Amino acid sequence: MTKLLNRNEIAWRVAHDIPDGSYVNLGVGMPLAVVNFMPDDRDIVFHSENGLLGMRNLKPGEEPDPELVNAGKRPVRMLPGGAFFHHADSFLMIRGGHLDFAVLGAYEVAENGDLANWRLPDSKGAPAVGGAMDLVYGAKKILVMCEHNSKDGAPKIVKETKLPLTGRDCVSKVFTDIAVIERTGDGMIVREIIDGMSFNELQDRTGAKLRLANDWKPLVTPDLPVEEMTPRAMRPKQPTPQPIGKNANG
Amino acid sequence: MTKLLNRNEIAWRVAHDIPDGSYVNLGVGMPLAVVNFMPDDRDIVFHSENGLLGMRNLKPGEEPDPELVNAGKRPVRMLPGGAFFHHADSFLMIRGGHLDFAVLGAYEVAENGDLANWRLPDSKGAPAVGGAMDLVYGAKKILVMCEHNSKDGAPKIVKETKLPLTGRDCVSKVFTDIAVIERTGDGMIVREIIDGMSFNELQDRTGAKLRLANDWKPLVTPDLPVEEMTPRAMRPKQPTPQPIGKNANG
Amino acid sequence: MIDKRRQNADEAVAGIKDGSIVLIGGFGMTGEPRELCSALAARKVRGLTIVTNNAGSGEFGIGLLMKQGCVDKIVCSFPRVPGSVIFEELYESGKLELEIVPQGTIAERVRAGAAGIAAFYTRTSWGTPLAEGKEARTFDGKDYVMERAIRGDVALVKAYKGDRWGNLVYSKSMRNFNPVMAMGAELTIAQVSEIVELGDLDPENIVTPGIFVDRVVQLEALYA
Amino acid sequence: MIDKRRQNADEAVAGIKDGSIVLIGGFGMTGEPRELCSALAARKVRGLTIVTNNAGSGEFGIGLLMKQGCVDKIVCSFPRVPGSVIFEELYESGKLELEIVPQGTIAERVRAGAAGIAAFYTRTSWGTPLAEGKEARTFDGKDYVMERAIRGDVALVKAYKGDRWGNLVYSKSMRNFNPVMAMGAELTIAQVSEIVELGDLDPENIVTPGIFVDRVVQLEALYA
Repeated sequence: MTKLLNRNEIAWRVAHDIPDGSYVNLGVGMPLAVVNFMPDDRDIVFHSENGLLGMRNLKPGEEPDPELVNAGKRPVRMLPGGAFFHHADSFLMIRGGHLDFAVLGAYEVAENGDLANWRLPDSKGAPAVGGAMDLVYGAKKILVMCEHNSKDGAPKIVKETKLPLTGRDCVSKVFTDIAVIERTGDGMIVREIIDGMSFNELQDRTGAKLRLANDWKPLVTPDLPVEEMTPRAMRPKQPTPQPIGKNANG
Repeated sequence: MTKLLNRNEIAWRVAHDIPDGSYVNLGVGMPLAVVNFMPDDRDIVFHSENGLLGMRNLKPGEEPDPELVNAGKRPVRMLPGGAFFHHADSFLMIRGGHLDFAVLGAYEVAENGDLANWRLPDSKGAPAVGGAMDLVYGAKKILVMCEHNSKDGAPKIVKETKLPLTGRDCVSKVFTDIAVIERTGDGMIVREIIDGMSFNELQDRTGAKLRLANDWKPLVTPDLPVEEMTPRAMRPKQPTPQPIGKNANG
Repeated sequence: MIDKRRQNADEAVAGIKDGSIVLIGGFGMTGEPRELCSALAARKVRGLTIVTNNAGSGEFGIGLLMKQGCVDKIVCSFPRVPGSVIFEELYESGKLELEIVPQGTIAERVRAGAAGIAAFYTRTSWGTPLAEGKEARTFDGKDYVMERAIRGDVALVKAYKGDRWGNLVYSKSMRNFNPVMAMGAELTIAQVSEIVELGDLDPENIVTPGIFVDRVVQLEALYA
Repeated sequence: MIDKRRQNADEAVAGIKDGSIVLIGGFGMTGEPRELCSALAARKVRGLTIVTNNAGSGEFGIGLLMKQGCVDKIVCSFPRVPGSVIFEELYESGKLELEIVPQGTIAERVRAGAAGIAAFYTRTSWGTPLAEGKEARTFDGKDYVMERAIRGDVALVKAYKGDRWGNLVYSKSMRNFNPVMAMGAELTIAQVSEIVELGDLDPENIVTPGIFVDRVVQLEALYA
């Protein structure tokens, strides 16, 4: 059977689609892995919604710093040339069109570019939206990365989504474990398919009508480990004792 | 004849009305002199619309710095504890109600608190508003300082002003060369009158109906020189030669 | 003489009334003014509306405020973080009202309140369930949603260093919502790791000028 | 490799089109990007709308832009400063359109354009001649005026130091409108007194992150 890409391999493919000099926000979850695979010969400036430009991942042996985390509350470091700023300025960057790309996860992407990625109708827990709705209309291009099909086989790229929307008419390109699909005013165009999968099979696994680009290519990545390569989120320590006031002058 | 206060003496009186710990903006023109007379035993933080908190005037012998000017483009210095910020943050402070006082000049103040101080209807030159309209609705209290009457004797405190307004219902208190008048929901209340002037004479020189406060006092200041004590505005130097590019790397 | 220093966390949060709107800085645990929240919880205020990004983690800070029954409503973008058990329990049992707001819209609504702006038009959330009931309007062919300002009665923030005039600087990503919340309330209370002499903070590098801050208290940095 | 450095002022302003909306930093002469303005004037562009606080002083910088006939319209709060002779001559002879905007409204309109906000409601100018023709609206019993965002095609700004990513820091009150204008345009060009190595600017203290800046040129600081 055809080998599907794992999450790191999808992240690698997304990373290699981003041109030198871009400013890029990575959504919480799967997209955070993209930072691990940026080609060395490019300057990509990663923006983190909590007020960083120029973040990079920890290198082996670097200690996490609880005061330096990304949007997923995971420890990061800064590149030379990076900057800190507050949340109003950070979302001014996002909402004012200053980012070239945002990479987001998805529950469903519709062929009109609608994106649903924040809430499932049958969720029992509290809703949570974070910065997703800010990003979808803010970044110049929205790249989506997700598995092509959910665990029960349902397609994530659909003709129309009934899920609660994150934004309308906003998705530019979808990177899945089997294909790279561009969403254009002229419909969903398949740019790449993994080796061993036919266009018809891809279409069967997709809810929206696809067209194969004339210059389509095989979707190829290096083999990468399945394990997550991004440091884990910072965890709370044990409850601290009741705070003790300290003499302000002392 | 009764000695009217000069501009420095009015500024002195305004300065002594501002309580310790206040944040104060001084409008361009006459109000800028207030900074010269702040009592030594008070911490007053002066805000300048061009992005300063904690400004003070030059001390004798201090050289002007063209990169450190106030709203009137005059050279200033900073107190320890001062801060620089940009114009959007500066006017957030002004418009968001963070200043305790603004001191402004006036063409006319009406008994309903309307202020006209930016444009005379018969002006030939281009209009100019600066930050006056931001301040009138932004600062918690608007203090006005002006001569009580114009050169031709017309009162500046009037029943109603027909001049182009800076703001409505905004003036708290007026300091003139002959009186201190508080504007309340209950009308214009005279708090202080200069020595040798009767209430009736003051009323005659005023366009709005006045009431004398029960606890009114004489308006007394030290004798101060007539000359302006605030450094002059920075002036342009001779036209510079055409700019020469310099190697960005060298 | 301006001296905004307070001796301890309890003194710093004195006088906060039941029913207040309390803006709280931080992003997850980073920059959370945990000790101020705990001190407020200890005072057993009631009926607070808190505006913050996440809904606390563990049984301290924002979590403790909720656990002690101080909070009626939370306005936030992302209540669920590792350890947000108190929030989940209260929310699922219907004891806590939740208003979900996109993260940038929280920041912008608080900034608007700080800047004397009553309302503004943003693209964010247009066409989504979070725009339901909100006024929509088209400018230059694009659709926008009108959002109202949020103004706090109180802001609790954390910074790295402060001085007696209330000037604040932050450290790395603990900045996040703190400078925004600091601008947004009638009474702003900052906990810092160090209070320095007036003039020791470089005026070029002050992030929150003291005009926004009413009280500063030096507390142990318990997080790191 | 990101390298936003340009060799000289002329190269820095290359490609600016006739009819552009040009945001210009500075407050009077302090922080005015004079050499960039002069270089733009030398290119004899036509039909510019400039958005700035003052209308130039002397026959250089903004004054030279106007003298050379590059400017059709100026949006500003305070056109008259010592030496604004070129402006006055053109204005009085009807050769220059003037839109007077309160100073904070200029800053806020440009910030709104930078932040994806189409319009906002402010108290400023309510009940005055400058609110005529503008939409008014009452929120919570107070009257507000609706102001539209300004978005620039180009911004010309001056800073103290910059790096090849376009990060900028300022010096004292030359900051003024410069960081605001820098955020507000499609193409932002900064003149600095010194270009430093990437990483030399402290990330805590960068005022304008490079994301807002497209070109940086090191020029002699001619003012001081």
